[in-house]
Amino acid sequence: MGGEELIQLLTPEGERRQHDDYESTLTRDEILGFYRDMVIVRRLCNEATSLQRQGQLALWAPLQGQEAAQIGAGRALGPQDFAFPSYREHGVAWTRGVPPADMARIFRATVTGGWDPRQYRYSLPTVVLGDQTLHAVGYAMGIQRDGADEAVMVFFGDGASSQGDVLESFVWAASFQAPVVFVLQNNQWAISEPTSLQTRIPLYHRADGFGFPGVRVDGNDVLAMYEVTRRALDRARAGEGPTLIEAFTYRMGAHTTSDDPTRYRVEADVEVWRHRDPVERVKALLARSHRVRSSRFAEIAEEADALALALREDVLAMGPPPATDMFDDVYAEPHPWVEEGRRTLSAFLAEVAP
Amino acid sequence: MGGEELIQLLTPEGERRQHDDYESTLTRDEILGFYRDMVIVRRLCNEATSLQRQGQLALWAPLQGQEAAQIGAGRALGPQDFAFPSYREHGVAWTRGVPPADMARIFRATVTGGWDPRQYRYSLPTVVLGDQTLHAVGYAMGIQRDGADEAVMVFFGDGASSQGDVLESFVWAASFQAPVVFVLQNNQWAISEPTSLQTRIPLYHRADGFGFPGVRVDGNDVLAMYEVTRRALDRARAGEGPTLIEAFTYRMGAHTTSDDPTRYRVEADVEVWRHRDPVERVKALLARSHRVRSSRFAEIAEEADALALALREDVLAMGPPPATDMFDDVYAEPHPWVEEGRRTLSAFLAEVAP
Amino acid sequence: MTMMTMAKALNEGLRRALESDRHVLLLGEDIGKLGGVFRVTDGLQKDFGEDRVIDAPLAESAIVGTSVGLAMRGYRTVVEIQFDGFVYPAFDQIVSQAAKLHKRSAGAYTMGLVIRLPFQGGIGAVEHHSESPEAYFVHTAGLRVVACSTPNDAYWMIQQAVAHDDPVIFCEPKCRYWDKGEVDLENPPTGLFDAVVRRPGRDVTVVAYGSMVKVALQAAEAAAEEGRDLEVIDLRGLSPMDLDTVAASVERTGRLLVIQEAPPIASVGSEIVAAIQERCFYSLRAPATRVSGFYVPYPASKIEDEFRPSVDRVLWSLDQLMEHDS
Amino acid sequence: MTMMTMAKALNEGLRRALESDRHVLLLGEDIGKLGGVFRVTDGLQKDFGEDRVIDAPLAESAIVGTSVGLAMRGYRTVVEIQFDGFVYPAFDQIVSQAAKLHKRSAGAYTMGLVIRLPFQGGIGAVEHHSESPEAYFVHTAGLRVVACSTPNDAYWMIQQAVAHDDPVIFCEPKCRYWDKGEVDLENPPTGLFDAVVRRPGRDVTVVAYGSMVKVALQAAEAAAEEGRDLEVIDLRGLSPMDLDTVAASVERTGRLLVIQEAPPIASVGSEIVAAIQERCFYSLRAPATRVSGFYVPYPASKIEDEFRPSVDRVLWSLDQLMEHDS
Ligand SMILES: Cc1ncc(C[n+]2csc(CCOP(=O)(O)OP(=O)(O)O)c2C)c(N)n1
Ligand SMILES: Cc1ncc(C[n+]2csc(CCOP(=O)(O)OP(=O)(O)O)c2C)c(N)n1
Ligand SMILES: [Mg+2]
Ligand SMILES: [Mg+2]
Repeated sequence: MGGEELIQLLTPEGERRQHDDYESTLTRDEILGFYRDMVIVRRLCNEATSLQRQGQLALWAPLQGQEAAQIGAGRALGPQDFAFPSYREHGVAWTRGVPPADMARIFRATVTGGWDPRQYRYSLPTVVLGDQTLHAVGYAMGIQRDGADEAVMVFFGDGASSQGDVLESFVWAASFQAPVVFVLQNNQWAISEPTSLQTRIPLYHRADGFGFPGVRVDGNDVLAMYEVTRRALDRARAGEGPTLIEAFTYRMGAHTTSDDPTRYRVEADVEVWRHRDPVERVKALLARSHRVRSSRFAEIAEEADALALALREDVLAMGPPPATDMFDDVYAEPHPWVEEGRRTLSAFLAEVAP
Repeated sequence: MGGEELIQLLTPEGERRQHDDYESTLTRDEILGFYRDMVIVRRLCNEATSLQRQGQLALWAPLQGQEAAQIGAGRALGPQDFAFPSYREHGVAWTRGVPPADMARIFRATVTGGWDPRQYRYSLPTVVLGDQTLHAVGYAMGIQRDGADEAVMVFFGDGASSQGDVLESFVWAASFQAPVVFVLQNNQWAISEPTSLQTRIPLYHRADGFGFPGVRVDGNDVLAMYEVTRRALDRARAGEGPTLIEAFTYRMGAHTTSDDPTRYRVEADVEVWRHRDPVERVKALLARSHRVRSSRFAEIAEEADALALALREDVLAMGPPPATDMFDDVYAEPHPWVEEGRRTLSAFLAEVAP
Repeated sequence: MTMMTMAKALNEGLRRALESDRHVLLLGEDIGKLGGVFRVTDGLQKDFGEDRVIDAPLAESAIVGTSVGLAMRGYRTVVEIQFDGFVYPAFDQIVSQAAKLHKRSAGAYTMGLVIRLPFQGGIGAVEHHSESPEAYFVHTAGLRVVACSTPNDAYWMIQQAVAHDDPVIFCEPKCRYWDKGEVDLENPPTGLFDAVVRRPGRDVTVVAYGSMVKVALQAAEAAAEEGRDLEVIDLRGLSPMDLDTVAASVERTGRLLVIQEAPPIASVGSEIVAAIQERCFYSLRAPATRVSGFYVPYPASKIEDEFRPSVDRVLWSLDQLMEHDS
Repeated sequence: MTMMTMAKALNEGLRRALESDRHVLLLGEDIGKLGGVFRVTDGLQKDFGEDRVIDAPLAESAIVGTSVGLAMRGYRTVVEIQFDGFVYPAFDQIVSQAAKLHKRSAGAYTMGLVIRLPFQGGIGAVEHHSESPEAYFVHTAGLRVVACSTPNDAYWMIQQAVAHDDPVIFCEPKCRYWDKGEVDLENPPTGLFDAVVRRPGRDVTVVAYGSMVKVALQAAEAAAEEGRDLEVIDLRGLSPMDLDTVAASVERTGRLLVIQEAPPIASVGSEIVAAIQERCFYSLRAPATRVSGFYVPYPASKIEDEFRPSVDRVLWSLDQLMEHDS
């Protein structure tokens, strides 16, 4: 799976594995922290899925299977760095401190954003595939001009990798040696389309043709994800330019709650990946090599349950915004056509639907 | 120049050179034919430039320096193949049989096309950088569906190589194994921008990342261009998929007649490339190794002069189209808004400007 | 006559198009095994093969660009853009190539190409899934634009669009995909660009297309109870527009109300109003009026019902229109 | 007061913008050593360095997309799109990102971003070099759109646009780059979006922008000889539009003629006509009228003079307008 080139530091069985170039120096507590992160984001994600099933969210894009890719990369980010998600990176959002309720807001369809990106140094979900990669490169060019010791990380999928914007972002990142780390989560699917439709060779090779390094990491191995992305961020901050990291992983669930994967993939394939679960292997490592006791695992599960419950309560409490919210923040300065709309709608609501 | 990897079969001095993978089997007459092509297209190009200087053309995009790249590639095409130019491929147009006057039409600004692409199996100039690469892949997908023994060749520049459409065309060509040959004429400049702004590594490497072969050819060596493109077309027709050919060459003249290269490049650089002239090296080969006499060269020069004169006469005779030409062929079937425009303009012209 | 949903009617129409001409291809994201996110292409790949019903790599510019190339080769590709908001990466290929190549080639290239665009809102979706981009395409000479509003129209118009030699932007009101209606499998209702009077009336001419036809008809019913007799015209053709039908109606009613989901400014509604006030200047008894979405990005869908013209808002605007009497 | 060409005025305006704020950047193709194909950025890279006046790889989507990213970082990038017809590859980044990010971020991101668009025709160029794409952007909520018509406006408006916190599509009539005019280096003429009455008159309100302002003024002079007194309004702001100024004029004159190079359908002209007939319904003595380019792709430039509204065509349309008297 994933080929020879796959960087792996932790096997699906939870065994540490040597690698010529990368070594995990994480402490027991740090690994436990990652485990906790993964358990929590998975639990939150399950809660969100069930909230959607109950009609409380318009949609949800589950991250199941990709917890290690997201937590490893997210935790590698320094507080000074800035990251750009696609729409499935609830795990990364968690590492940036975005409150779970804010992650859910966009899926409750009460807003099109959800949080203040400046506060978390974490941008907003981008639905148009790949658009955010150019923002990331531009932001990174700003870092260069500020002479700041910061880097940018940007997430996109195997499907999005075919978009012109993503490929142009490679051109620009290379030309300007921008401090940006591209994290391509290859979860093997773009809705119903397998990765083989987007490419005939491993996607990390794309970087070769643009003149910067590309690597393929076991995206279900949080230790490897952490080390590889951390190294790439260091490189970026040191002025050595961009890196493409292909996190080889699997989308265990549906594309979104609107999707029906039984139409295009067989359960047996999914089953194979269940044995590579990113959370279980860390648990095995912690239990076996770091002697973490089951009570500690239970505590974490409880904490996750509590957070899920809080998420549920927060979501249920989210009322629709006032309709005239649509006129706010369209522009930074007043615009007469927007204000005309506000007046019209307000008058209508006042007269007809009070 | 061009690096280790450059495929060359004829040195700037006109000496044949061995190559492990490619061998020229061209006869004396074939080489002489290429020489004639190159002399003619250069002469036509000079005539067009002077026509522009005299106000007879709105613009001209000179091909000087790129004759070998274009004639080599153009002559490799079979009659059944189809080719897509950018806007500087007068040499390729010549090999497809497009009359010189028709090449000039678009630059006389009497039309936006110039010829019937079906007749020459050669598409129209495409001004929006890179757009034609997707048309080429689509056309090639059509060939696949027809089960036809044909291939497509598409031309674009080093500058255009940064466009999303070009990069998407690589994705598609690879995924569908389309019978298409990408000919990237790297003439070192995109108007005022050197190739180093588009890439830090040789452009033929781009193909690697998409999973199909890329090669760099001495674009000033018509023998190498011919062999390499011919091989790539054979591959395409045999169902082995796309190839990227980077023709490493130089734009000896201005970008177009509107351009002033003295603002961004020094004469000394151009001078270096004068010693690599694509036409002179073939002439040297023909004179030295194939004992072509100077009278034969003189005949060819005269033939070129005659064609240039004919071009001049044809251009001078090209009147503006009737203004109502703008309403023709906008749609295949009548459209009321177009017809309304036609009526308005006709009435205006009849009443006011007869 | 058969009852079916609009999604099914499109599916059947596409099936007939695929059957009738081997040069008809379908190209889009997830249109194969999945049958498209709206199941409009359900089962077609199974029946016509992967070479004719083609799952596309995720690149809209390439989807349209390769279709242009296929058109040059004589194919007729029906492109599915997954949602309206994802058509913009293909904008250059649409306006600079598909729209202009017939002209550029002096008629040599025929751009047999249909771009299916599930458009407009009303399904509670997240951003970019509810846009009304039709004005961009209507403004662009070289394209044709249509919008269907009933299963019967969907069934026939898609076949007419595929058979048409010009590039057609085919707008499908996604909130009506699941509405059922009678489909006449034998006879097409009328030409692809013809407007249809869905309800005759004397007092006001109401013009709508796509999703808003239903709103207009409901508003007309409600208005009838108040004694106002609305004529409802389903425009269908947006480029060209059948303005003769609209003008003939306005000459009788003296009043025009255009309903659209799109923002009002420089919109299809602007054009109808501008054109009709030119053609019917002396017949208009009140200013020609638009009821539109607002000049804001399509809002979070929790408040989309206030963005999209509703029956109530149409009636409210109608009241204002009726206050004029010149 | 200094005499200079519009190209020079823009150059000086950009220079002042670069001087006044280190966060101002210039980004575009060939804008460095070459100074842009119209020399608008001439000398600026030399004086402000390659980090602030940046030659871009040839990718318009990336030019706009990275500018959006720079805006997120607090930069204000002035993008040069080399010619109007090359803005379409960037359409998605403009309409789905630049236009919507302020809203999406609930005001957190400020899209300080100016997209300079040499637009309209009249320079005898080849295809894609003479387009009038303004309607696409005016239709798009979240963008602002302006067009300059004089060197003085160019000098000031570009600085105002750079200082503005919203994304501005800045349309420059390329056929006027070499026209000279007085520039007041001390005081701005008026606000960025204000319409300006360039010539007062009693009989007809003529609205124009960009290249067509000069045509309108010339037509007004010619008409004056025939005893017709035209009021010429230079619209300047296209989103927002200063319709108050237009409406006030039409209430006096009772007649409106809008001149634009763009095709007529769903255009800026459609909007002005639609809005004014709503606002001035009882004042209009004749239908509000457009004189436009035609609904065809911009033609080969040998015949562009017949495509673009000329003084003669404006006068001819004026005659028809004056025949109405209600
Ligand atoms: C430009 C664009 N086209 C189409 C879509 C519809 N769409 C949403 S997600 C998706 C699949 C994306 O796959 P991938 O990039 O692999 O990410 P994943 O969903 O697997 O995380 C598609 C086609 C979109 N959002 N944007
Ligand atoms: C999309 C687009 N952007 C910008 C331009 C303007 N332009 C015309 S040619 C050119 C340079 C192209 O360079 P290259 O691709 O290397 O081809 P060359 O001219 O060297 O043959 C530019 C920027 C264009 N035609 N299309
Ligand atoms: Mg994926
Ligand atoms: Mg070049």
